[in-house]
Amino acid sequence: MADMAWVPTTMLDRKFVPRGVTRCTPARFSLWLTPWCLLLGLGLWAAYLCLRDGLLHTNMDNRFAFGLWIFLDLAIIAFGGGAFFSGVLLYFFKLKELNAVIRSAVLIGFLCYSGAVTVLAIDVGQPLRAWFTFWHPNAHSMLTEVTFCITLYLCVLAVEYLPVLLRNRQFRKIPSFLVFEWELHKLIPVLAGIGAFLSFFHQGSLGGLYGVLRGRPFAFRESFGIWPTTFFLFVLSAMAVGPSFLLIMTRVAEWVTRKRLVLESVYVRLARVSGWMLTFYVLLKSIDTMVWLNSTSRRGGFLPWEYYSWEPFGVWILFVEIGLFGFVPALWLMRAGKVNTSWLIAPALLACAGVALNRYVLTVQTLSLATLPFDEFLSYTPSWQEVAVFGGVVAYGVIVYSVLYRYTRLFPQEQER
Amino acid sequence: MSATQKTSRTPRRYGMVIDLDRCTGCGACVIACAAENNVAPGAARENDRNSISLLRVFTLNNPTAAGRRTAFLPMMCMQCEHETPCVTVCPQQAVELDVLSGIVEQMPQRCLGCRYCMTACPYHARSFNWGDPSWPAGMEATLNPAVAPRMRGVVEKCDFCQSRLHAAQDAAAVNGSLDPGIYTPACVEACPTQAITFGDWNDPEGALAKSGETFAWLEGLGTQPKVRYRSGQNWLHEMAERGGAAPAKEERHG
Amino acid sequence: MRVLIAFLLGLAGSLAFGWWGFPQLLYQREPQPLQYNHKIHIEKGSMECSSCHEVAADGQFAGIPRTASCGACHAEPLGKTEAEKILVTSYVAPERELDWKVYSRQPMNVRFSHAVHVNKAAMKCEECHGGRGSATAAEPFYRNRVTGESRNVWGPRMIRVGLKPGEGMKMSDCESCHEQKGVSAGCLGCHR
Amino acid sequence: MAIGRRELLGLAGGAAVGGALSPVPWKLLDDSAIWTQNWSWTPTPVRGPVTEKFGLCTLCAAGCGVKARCGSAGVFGVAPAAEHATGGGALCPVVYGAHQLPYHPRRLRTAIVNGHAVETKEAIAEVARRLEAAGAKAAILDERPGRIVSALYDRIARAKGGTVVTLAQVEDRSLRTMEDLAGMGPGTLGYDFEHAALILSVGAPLLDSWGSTGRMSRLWSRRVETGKPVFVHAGSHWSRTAQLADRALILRPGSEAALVAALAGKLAIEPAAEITGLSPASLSDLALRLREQAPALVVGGGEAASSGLPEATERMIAALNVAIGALGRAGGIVMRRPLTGAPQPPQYLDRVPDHSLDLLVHEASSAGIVAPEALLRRKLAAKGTLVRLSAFLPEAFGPNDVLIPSTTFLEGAEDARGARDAAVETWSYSDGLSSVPASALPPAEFAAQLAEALQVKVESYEELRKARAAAIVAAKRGHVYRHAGGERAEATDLEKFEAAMAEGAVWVDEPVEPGPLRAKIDAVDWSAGRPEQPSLIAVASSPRGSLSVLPAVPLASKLDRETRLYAVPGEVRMNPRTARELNLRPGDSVLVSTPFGETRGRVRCDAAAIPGQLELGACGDGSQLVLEAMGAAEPGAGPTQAAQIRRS
Repeated sequence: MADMAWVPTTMLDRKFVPRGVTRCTPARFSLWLTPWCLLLGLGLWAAYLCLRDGLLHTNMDNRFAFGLWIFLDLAIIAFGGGAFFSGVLLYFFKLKELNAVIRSAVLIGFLCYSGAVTVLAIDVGQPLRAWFTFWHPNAHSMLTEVTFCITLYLCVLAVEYLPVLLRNRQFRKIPSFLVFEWELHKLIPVLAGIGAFLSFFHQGSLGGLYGVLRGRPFAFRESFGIWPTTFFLFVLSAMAVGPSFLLIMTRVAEWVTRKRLVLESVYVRLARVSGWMLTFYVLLKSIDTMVWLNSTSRRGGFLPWEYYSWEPFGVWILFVEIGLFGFVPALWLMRAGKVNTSWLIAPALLACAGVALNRYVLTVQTLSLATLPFDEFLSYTPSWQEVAVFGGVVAYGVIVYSVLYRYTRLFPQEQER
Repeated sequence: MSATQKTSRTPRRYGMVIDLDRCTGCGACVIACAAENNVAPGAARENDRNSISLLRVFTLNNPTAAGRRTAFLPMMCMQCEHETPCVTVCPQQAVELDVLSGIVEQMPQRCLGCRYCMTACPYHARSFNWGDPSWPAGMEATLNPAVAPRMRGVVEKCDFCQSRLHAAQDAAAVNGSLDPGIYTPACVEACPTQAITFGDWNDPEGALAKSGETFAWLEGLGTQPKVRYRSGQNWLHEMAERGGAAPAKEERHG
Repeated sequence: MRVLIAFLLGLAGSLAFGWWGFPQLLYQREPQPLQYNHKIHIEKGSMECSSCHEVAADGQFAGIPRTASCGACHAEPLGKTEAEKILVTSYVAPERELDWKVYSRQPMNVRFSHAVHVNKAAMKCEECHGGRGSATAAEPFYRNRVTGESRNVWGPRMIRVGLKPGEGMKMSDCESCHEQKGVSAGCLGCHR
Repeated sequence: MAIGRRELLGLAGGAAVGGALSPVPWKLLDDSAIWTQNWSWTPTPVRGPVTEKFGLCTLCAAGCGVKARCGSAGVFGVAPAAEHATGGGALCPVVYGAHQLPYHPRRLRTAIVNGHAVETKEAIAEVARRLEAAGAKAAILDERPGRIVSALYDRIARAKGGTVVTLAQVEDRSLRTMEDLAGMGPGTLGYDFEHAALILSVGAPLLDSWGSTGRMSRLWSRRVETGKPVFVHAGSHWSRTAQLADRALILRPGSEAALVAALAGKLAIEPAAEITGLSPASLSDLALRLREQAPALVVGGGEAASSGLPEATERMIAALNVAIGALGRAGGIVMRRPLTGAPQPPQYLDRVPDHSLDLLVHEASSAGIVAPEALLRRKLAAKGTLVRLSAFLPEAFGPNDVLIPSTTFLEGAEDARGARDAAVETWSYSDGLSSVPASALPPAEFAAQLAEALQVKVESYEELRKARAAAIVAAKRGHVYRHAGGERAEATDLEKFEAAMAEGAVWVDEPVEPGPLRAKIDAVDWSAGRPEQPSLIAVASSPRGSLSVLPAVPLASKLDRETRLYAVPGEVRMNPRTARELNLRPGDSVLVSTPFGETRGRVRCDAAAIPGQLELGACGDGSQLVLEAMGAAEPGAGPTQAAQIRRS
């Protein structure tokens, strides 16, 4: 905006801050952003190194072909699942309380997905050829499904979030933006529907990625139609932890801003939804595990105990994933409303840890275990570049979320504490 | 089910039988393969996990007291025929089962480097170019003109010396035929003990049909590899039948 | 109204750049080392394509002939043209190879078997190379600055329609011909 | 006209729509993808027709035939020449990457005298001057005696009162002792493995780049089909040969003498079993088989990365061979006719008194010949000069050294006499398949220039080659084997003979009818000491072509670092249990010391390693220190060494 160039920064800042809420001073805000920007800069540098010289900057190798980044992608896409599931609950199941977090949910979803796609672009060896997947798709590959759905869904999320952005004070001054926003707004439930559909498929396909690995008996699962059981388990687990993650993020935002952003009842609703879904997921996961241990794996010539005889991946990891990080938070979250709401962050964290552990096990343990009988157990430690890119993505999320929190109304129920 | 009993899916089904009793683990096949396929000499950082190895020789130790102490196991792409794990996973058709030869093709020019096929391969037969391949100054003169060097960020694997198949095809075409017949991959040519037999599983009179009783590694997975093995040593059969390694409770040498 | 004009201006500007300016920027014209006349060789020399571009008995395709084979006839200048003089004095006599820019040169990873197409499929040279064999002069060679390949691989125009033989040599051109003739080569049939 | 925000937005919108409708983004998308497939920093092979030519492998003395595939830029692939008489149609692993040697980063491009780069002519003049000065105290080390150039060396050395010496390779060690005892000249005996029923190797790495690899590989291959010959290996560590043998007997280090004495019946089974650590039953069983599974023969020599067994033990092995009737019998140790026209065989360097030479000219043009640096240096007097004709910069060179750049694999004219262990002599030559770099001298050219500088009159390489060819044809023996057609022809016509040889044929002598040979074995001393049992032993093994002063073939990294077929240079491989007992962890840097030297490395644990055994990586660069630690320069130091290890 050329005519504003002379306005001092403070004034400019104030002009963009939504009416009716207070925000900290620009100086304070900059102070908050500084460390995150440094982290982002480090991540960008690491990413540049990987793009310049190739992936020899990572500690991945031919045997550990997937590493920290794929694990990160799987985890944050599961957490981002809150966006589509909240949309479904709000627009189709009419859970009106969720209006209080839907904008935040959509933004978190967008950040998670765009972060994941960015990391993927660095993770693949030839990012300039990534579009081949659209031009020469292999219909049999789960990864094709993932690529198509994630790309489309990222667009959907961007469109879904656009109205919130356009409702900024300054943008509202442009009449055509206003009309555009209004038209878009009417579309939101449709978009939420499309988003839910796309999400369903790519969350599932991400699970399918591993379930179809015939050559990796630790990951290979029975399938319904073309989809292995992990397809459905991933969808369910994303639905289960999406609300939990939203709960955590909202609590963290409240803690950072020292404001009350949503009513307590919203937390209870999120927790309960999460709890029920988690219970359902964990039950199915247990059944799936039993079938896999006793039938699928044995038919491939692998005895289940072999998987768990390599330290540190003992049987304990199975119990932690299903029990401690599964049933325990499921039961706790279901009792939301009857227990102290401020403690709900604990089971939500456990639930998120459980799903992250699930993604970790499928990525890391699958690759660590030997398939050939004379082979050895493998391990891998990420290089600083991998960790830095990971950190950069987190920083990107925090920065964008902070900026948009400051200049748009993420939480309609926002009030001063 | 043995690859020999299957009905034909492709006009030719090139495959190998490797006699483990003949292999002395000298590594001639490894170097011949690398030279033939324009694999760059290892940089200082290269090791057994991050190098380009289209063909590897594993050292197997006899866990039982009887018989020979050590066997060497040459392993390249097993050219799986059924539900080929790497073919179904590739998002952009960079991996295909060739309709004429039954060879599992890997197209580095189509590959985007997602490495999904590498996680899918139970034999770890695939290598990724973690960096740019490079040759000492002037050594580019030793590159095989019939094989395109790969670039960074793509996966590669054994394709039964496709350039030699091409040459055989060209020679056949001069006489008006498209059928290249049996040609000789570099490792087969290099093996000093003639441990590797290359042929066509479809040919009932061919060398593979006459190779007697063979076995494959990880047959339980049902991928029907076209590279099979032969040995008179029981412990090797037992090892091949067992999927997945068990951690040694203690070292194998007492 | 003024917005509309601005919009149309922008539209026209980028269309003009994209369709006219961009191709000028993208391709670099490179001279051929010699003005070669295919026609005169065919007519006066009563030669065939295979006289110089031959498929050997083992199926290898010789491609562009080496200077030695030019020297077989051109040991002395066979005419009074400038090109003739250059050929004999600068190349044949000192046994230097000519650095021809090959219009149909494919990237390293493409394997094209002349033996299969010429001997087995009995295709005529013109079916892929068009009328180049009867041209009287070497037409200009354009190199794509991004890919380093000849412009003839993509075709002379930005939009790939109505291509004549010899103009489009992208993978899709090979594929469509293979599809028409019902022969599949798989990926590695044409790649290496 | 004022242009406002709205107009700018309109313009931008129009440009964006127009851009999307123009070819720019789409063409760039496509072109950038094609760019990633062909970008300039991935090298592009030179196009052009491919031809096949026959050449000669010069990585060791065996001179196997190779079929080289040549493109426009040069040799790009090496394959065995089918059924070569010496190679048996097979090559050592490193040969397949040897065509890259000419481009090795350590390629020597200039002559060096006293640490300064000089013109080659100057360097040769300097060598001539020092050779003149050294007189009888000068020697020329010919790694591959029996070649044409050997005659030139012989002529030069004799003209100036010096000598020609050679190195006792792993294949030589047993044969030369037998030749001594039988009173025969060097190079007159060979092994007839093809007709043997049982081969006992006493520490000899028969199945690990021994002799001409092709021959041993074919034997091994035949064993799988027919069960013959049976390979029995007796050695002090689990070498590759021990791992592959039909039967492996692991002895206490240093107890080979007791084993051989017991097998010869000169030492009772019980004490021998106690000394060697073998069971009495297996000892008496082997002794019985050696006599009953005739024809049998015994091969000693020890590992390539060692100096071999003590001379006394080698004499016992020779006597054992005589005792079981292996000498002069088909399937045993047979006589072969020395090559027609070859000069006097040189004496062995290890038998030259220490510090007795003022000048040693080392023709180091072969990567497969083990030339322990320490041995060469020890033969030189203080301030002695080591002249090296080498294609590569050696790992170390002394202040007095002279370096002259030479040719390497497939460069320049070469001839080969055949493998030392072969039952018959062979001869082949090649004019080289790659062009000779301007800075490099082929050995024959070096010898000619040296002779000229010394004003010694010699015939040219071509004249000598022709003379030898004529002598062979005149002798009317043997046949010529042509790889191109795979046919054999009589060697009767000089013109035809030379034509065939120029295409890469090989002349093969006819075998001498086996007949009784005598050897003086009465004087052999059968006393076998009782060696101490060290808690740790060091061993080193590596494929042929990686234990030399020359750098390794670049692709050899595939054998050690990248597939772990051999221990990795700079690593000390040990069983995890041994590491635990020594309180070491993988990656620790350690110093391994033996009675002869020290070598550094990092610990690598490998369940395939034998407890109590430290495998020293000896491939390529850094191998000289390992050779030193293994006592390769000390006569009879044995194939394994007692070792100590500590963190460094």
